Amino acid sequence: MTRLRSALRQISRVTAALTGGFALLLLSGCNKVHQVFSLSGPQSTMVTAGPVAERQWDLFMITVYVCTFIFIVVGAVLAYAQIKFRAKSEADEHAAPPAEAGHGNPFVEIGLIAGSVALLVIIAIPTVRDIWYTHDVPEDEKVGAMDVTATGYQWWFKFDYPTEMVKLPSGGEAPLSTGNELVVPAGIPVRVQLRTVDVIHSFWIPKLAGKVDMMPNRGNFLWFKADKPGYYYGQCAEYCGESHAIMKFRVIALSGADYVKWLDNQKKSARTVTAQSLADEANVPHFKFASLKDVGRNSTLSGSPDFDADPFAAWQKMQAPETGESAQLIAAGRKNFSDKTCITCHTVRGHEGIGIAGPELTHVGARSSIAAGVLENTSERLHQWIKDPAYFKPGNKMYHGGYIDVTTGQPKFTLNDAEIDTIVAYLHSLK
Amino acid sequence: MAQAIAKSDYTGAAHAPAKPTFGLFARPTTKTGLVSWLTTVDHKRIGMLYGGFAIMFFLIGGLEALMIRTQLIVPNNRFVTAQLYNELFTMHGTTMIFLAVMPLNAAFFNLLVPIQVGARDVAFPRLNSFSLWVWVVGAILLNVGWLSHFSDLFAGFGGAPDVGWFGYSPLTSKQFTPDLSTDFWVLGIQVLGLSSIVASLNFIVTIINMRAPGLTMMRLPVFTWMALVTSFLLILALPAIAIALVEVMFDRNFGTNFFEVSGGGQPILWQHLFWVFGHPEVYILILPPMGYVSEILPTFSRKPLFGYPIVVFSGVAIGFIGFGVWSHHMFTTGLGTIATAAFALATMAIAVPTGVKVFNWIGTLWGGRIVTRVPMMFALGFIWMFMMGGLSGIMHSAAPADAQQQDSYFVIAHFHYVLIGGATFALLAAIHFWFPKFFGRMVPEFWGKLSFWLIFVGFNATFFPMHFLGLNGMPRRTWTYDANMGWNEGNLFATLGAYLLGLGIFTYFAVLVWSFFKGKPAGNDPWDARTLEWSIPSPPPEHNFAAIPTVHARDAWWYEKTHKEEIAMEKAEHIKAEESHGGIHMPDQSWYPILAASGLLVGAYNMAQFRHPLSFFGRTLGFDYGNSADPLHPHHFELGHVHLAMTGLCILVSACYLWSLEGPGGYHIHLDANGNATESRGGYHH
Amino acid sequence: MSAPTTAPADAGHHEPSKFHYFIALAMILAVITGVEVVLVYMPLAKWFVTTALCVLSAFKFLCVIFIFMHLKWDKVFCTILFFIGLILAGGTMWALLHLFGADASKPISSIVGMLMY
Amino acid sequence: MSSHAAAGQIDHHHDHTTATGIPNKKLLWWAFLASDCMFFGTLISTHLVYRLNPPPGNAVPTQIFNIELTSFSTFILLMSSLLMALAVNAIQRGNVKSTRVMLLGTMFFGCIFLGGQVYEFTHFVFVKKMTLSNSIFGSTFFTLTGTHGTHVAIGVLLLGMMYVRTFKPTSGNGLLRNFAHLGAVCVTMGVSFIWFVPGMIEVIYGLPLGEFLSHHAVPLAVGVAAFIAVLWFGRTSGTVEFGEQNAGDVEAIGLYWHFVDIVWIIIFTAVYLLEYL
Ligand code: HEA
Ligand code: HEA
Ligand code: HEC
Ligand code: CUA
Ligand SMILES: [Cu+2]
Repeated sequence: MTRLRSALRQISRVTAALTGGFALLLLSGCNKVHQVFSLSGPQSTMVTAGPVAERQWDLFMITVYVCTFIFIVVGAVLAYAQIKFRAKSEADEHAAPPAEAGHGNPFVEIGLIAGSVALLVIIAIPTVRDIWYTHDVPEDEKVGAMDVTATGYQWWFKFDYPTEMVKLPSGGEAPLSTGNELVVPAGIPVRVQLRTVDVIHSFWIPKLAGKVDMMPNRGNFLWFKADKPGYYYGQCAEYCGESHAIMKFRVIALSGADYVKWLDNQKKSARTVTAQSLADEANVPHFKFASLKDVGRNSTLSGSPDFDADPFAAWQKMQAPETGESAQLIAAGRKNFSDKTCITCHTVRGHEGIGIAGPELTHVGARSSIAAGVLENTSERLHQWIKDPAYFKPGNKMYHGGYIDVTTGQPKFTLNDAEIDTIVAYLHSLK
Repeated sequence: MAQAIAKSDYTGAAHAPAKPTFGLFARPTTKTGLVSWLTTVDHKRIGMLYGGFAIMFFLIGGLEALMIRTQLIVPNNRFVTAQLYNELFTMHGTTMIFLAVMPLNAAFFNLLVPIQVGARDVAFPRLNSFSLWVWVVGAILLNVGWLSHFSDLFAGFGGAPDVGWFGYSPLTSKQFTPDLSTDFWVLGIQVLGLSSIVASLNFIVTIINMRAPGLTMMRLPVFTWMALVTSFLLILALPAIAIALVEVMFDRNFGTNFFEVSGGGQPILWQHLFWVFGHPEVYILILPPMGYVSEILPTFSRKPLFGYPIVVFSGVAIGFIGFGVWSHHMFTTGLGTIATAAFALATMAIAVPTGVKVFNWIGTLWGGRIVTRVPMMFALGFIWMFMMGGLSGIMHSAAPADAQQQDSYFVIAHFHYVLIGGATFALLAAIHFWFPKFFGRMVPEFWGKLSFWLIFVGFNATFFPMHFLGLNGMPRRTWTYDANMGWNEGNLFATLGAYLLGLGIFTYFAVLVWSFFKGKPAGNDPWDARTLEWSIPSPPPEHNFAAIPTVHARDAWWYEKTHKEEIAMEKAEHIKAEESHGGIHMPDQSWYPILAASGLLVGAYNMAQFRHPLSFFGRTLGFDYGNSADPLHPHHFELGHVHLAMTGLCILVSACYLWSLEGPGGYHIHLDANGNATESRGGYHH
Repeated sequence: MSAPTTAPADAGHHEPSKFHYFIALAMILAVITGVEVVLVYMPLAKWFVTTALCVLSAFKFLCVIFIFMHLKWDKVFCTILFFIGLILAGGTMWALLHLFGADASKPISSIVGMLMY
Repeated sequence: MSSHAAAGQIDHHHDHTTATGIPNKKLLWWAFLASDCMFFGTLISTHLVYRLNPPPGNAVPTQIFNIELTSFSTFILLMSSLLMALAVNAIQRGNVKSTRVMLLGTMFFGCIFLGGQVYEFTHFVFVKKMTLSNSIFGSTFFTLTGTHGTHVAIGVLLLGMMYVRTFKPTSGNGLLRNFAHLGAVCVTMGVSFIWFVPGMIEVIYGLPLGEFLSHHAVPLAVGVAAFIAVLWFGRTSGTVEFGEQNAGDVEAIGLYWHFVDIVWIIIFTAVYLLEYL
């Protein structure tokens, strides 16, 4: 009995030491260590921005508490045993083993099993509760909830608003459609229908909700709600082929009024810039394009420091037409866009583009990213993308199929820098 | 009793017939040289071959891992292309699981099980040799695609497999991966599965039927118990993936619609079938390591294993429950609430029997005298690291939380903790522990300990930060990442850790190589251990035991050491009885297993590409492949891979038939008073 | 077994013949199969026929393994061994059918996705 | 074992040379059959899963099946199991002659079953237009029943090998003769289930006999020749190295054969009969 008590005392001492050491490590660590273990990136699951992600994080933390508790207790006993019962002498090392191991105390065994079960129940109850909560929009919020459809393509996302119909120039109506940037109202539950046209993708916005897969032939969905307006990063989370790693997207949550304004603009056909419509035609901007060689290890492709400082503000700024637009350049771009067969894959509602193999570009100028979140939508980056899509997205279908004929392997057309400049001007005019 | 032994009962093979009635290839009798290794049926040699190949693939898989880590060392890195990166992680996962850890376990089954049950070989020695060579065939098929990176002659292979280690359909469909690499992946895994099933059937029979007198099931060493449970898991789990692979193969080559959405197929079925295999598979990887640890801890605590029956029972329970939790890999696939909840709870339940094992290991240490030799350090490291990995597994089992963790680096951290901190640590412990037994030399303590610390520190530096990378939203299978995601430092740290880990692994194996040549000679029983393999010389003679032991207690060798006279008398009697019945009966070598396996190689290699024109070093042979535009004869073959595949099948079937006619064969070993062996052949019968 | 021998056909004790036993069983199996086929066409409740079919084929199944395959006369361990596989296979089938029978699992295969390049 | 054999008492339910008393081979087969349960469990699951969720335009099973023929096949397979059991019974009593007859009978019934399947498959493909690839039902049905058929075919091959094995002479190397014998058996069986049995079924369903004979004259002639060769090889001659001590081998194949039979019992109910409800 006394032996047991002294053992217990020592165990608690070791426990304390371990916990202390662990805490110290976390608190004191130098800056680098702190960064290694930091959790504040744009895709952090800890910095939650909606109830679904919050529930998921809270549940995760329950498992962390329980498991850390187990680790510390079991670890302390183990550490104690390792230290206390180490062989202390040569003789110890060759000590004759006892004949019987003892079958242990059945009460201890059963107690440990019961204890394990009890600890698991602590995890199990919120798990089951949250399975139902995260599955679908809660009953009382269903009325106001909004529906969108997200469709995965190798390697980009298409978003449709089934309740927002737009008039097609050819007559008829179709749901509003956009690509790679999902804009939703904040404070309202959003139910996303998940579809795919090819392989499995997974729809994940870490700060808003955990992922659900886009399974071929299955009608999956998820829901989330953004507490506040903001700019959130999303990512395809199921391996889907060559460019899976860079199949990203963005979610922008807007206040009610902003959202309505955005919708109104989106429903309009593509903006047409003519000399008349331009108040002051400024001098033709001279783009200085960074060559592809400059895309080095340390360049940040998807966000310049300015952009990253406040992506939401940057996005808002994109909504207004750029200063310094040139009607001539834009018109030339529009022509190139159709001459170089871009229109066969991209829709520009109201203009020539009618293709559906690539993302809608009707309002591409108002998007903050291109190529499914890989590049920031600046003139330089857009130019680089059009110049060599395969460089940024190996295997992408725009290059293979658009620029390079898949069957023959021969280039279909070439673009020189000047032509690309005009296309960039055109695309950026599409606000 | 002696009577029973005399009938060579525990070798499982019958006496040699008077003369072989049917024989095409005479059974080789040479004991040295290449032929002796190719035709060997000796479980120890087969085990060494398994082990050698597995370690080679472990290093290759590790090299692939280092390339992965190098690519991720800084953001927007272009060290490898996206395509190559995808091949690297696919082959890294596949290699580590199917070509490193599984065969290393198979190596230990081979080396230890027959000795631990007191037998002279496995129940079906030639079948054992067949499993080995079939495994080699599978390994070749999986890796043959790499050739296309080295020579344009093989460009047709389209690189190594790149569909991820669980090859989710529809990515494996002809539409998305038209090249041959996926076909080789499908057939490679299929062939490896065949090898494992055959080997497992053999071990089930060996363990159940070939136990020495007195060795009841509840006296079996825990390792042997775990080998038994693992073998059962293998024969019951592999069929699911075998059928699923057949379905993929049919989809790719015969236009079926199992996973083709356009024909009404449901790709999710692949996931279910894969994980029906895949989850038991992770226990297939970890149960044998739990066995090694259960052997090593008591030895170095100088105390029998605590709670033996419970440890055994919990191993069986883990294996059994493991069949009911597969969908925890599919929490994000939209299973619906009820199924998700059911699988989440079942998954949590596994923590209980696993915990029981951990508690009993600690119970074994408790009150012992812990000698921290190198194997013990790895075994203790195993408990610590496995516990961490297991606990992060429990975090995954909370399904809603897993929606954030699934397919992120958090999973990578979880499973490397159980696979390296668990399985690999235990394997490194086992290699170090049994090295003296099978090579007769000791590994120097200092270098062993150094490698332990390098590996331990390197491992934690690599994988501990990955938890945080995962929580910070880094998805797995990420070829490259942008600099503004907050993952730069974590990845840099992990990569440096991986280099340290690589250095540790390198040290570990370099020291083994050194010891093989220069190590201090080890006696029969350098660790003062407990089980039967330590009662025989190091390295063990071909026939294992001069006398089949009679087992009186759980730790049979500890018992023998304390009851020397009793045992000596028993043994003398057994030897006499056996000699009076013709001596020690040993199985004969045979050509047919490797011949059959080579037929399988020819068959599977050609089967994989049978819709492709036959080519030889990049040149299509002059046969018209047919006119696929002609709807009536879409596939019109001249001489093609089909014919070669059929030839392979014929070789396989004929070799098996001749094998069955070969008769049991065998020869006898006679030991004189000094233990010197002479051999005799023919129908020796007194 | 060492020297090849042909056992003299009449020597010593023999396995008692189960000839009539086997014939009787075969007849029973044939009759049950007949009943099954007829049952399908009977104007009976669907659940009843389904249950009856399952019970009857399970019965046939057990008869064959226990009598034709000698399980009845062999060591129980053989029975255990086989039933491990049987039960796991049955359980997996049961689970899969339920997983795919659930509402969450209805496929949307009618709409064939347009595949584009 | 030999000592028992000499005394004429082989205990077919207890092998003294193993720890459990179960012969190694028997244990191996039972373990394999446990594994095979999972193989067929997976196949049947695949089939039923897609029956639960058929895509539009799937084949309609009841319009395709021919339940009389399948019932007959089922009956034949059950009877082959009987013959197999009798073969084991005979060898356990040391009766080699009767064993041979029963083995041949089992093989022949197996061939009738296979022939029925060949007929069924060709009928489904060419008349009912259901192929392996044109509907998911076709994919799962052909794969499941095809795998079962392959098992039966392998069973027939194994039985053929065992049958030929019963002629292994006590002295002399009869390898060539053995091969020729096995070849003749294989050809006979192959012709009977690929041409003869399906043809006879056609005849029953109304194909004139003469037309059938003239259509397949060559293979049928080869089959008859092979059959004569089988009879010729099967003349009794000298002593053979086969007897009661080989009961274990015959029993092992028997286990396999019966297993294939019980799988069919399940398939018959789950794949065929339930469709008619
Ligand atoms: C050796 C291999 C191994 C082992 C042993 C385990 C063990 C466990 N694993 Fe792991 N797992 C993998 C290998 C392994 N896993 C792999 C390779 C993958 C990824 C596959 C892929 O996607 O590529 C994976 C993925 C994986 C997932 C899916 C994650 C995802 O993709 O979303 C889940 C989810 O539940 C999971 C859970 C578990 C659990 C609960 C255990 C349990 O068995 C752990 C039990 C152990 C303990 C709990 C610790 C000791 C116990 C105690 C000290 C007692 C007290 C404890 C409690 C009461 C909690 N694992
Ligand atoms: C038992 C299994 C096992 C083992 C031991 C390892 C070992 C390691 N693994 Fe891996 N790993 C998996 C199983 C395993 N892994 C699986 C299943 C996946 C998932 C795959 C998928 O997604 O499909 C994976 C994925 C995976 C990833 C994620 C890739 C991605 O998703 O993008 C990473 C990244 O860091 C990684 C790293 C490592 C490292 C650094 C090691 C290190 O421990 C390696 C240590 C060994 C060495 C460093 C070798 C040292 C040798 C030398 C230096 C000499 C070389 C010389 C010659 C060859 C002659 N592994
Ligand atoms: C063969 C079809 C095809 C052609 C032709 C094509 N594209 Fe694309 N385009 C795509 C696809 C597919 C994507 C999505 C690529 C990805 O992110 O993986 C895309 C993406 C883009 C994007 C980024 C859109 C976004 O929202 O991220 C722009 C801009 C673009 N294309 C412009 C062009 C221009 C300019 C041309 C003509 C010179 C062109 N495309 C020709 C298929 C095509
Ligand atoms: Cu889409 Cu990954
Ligand atoms: Cu698992």
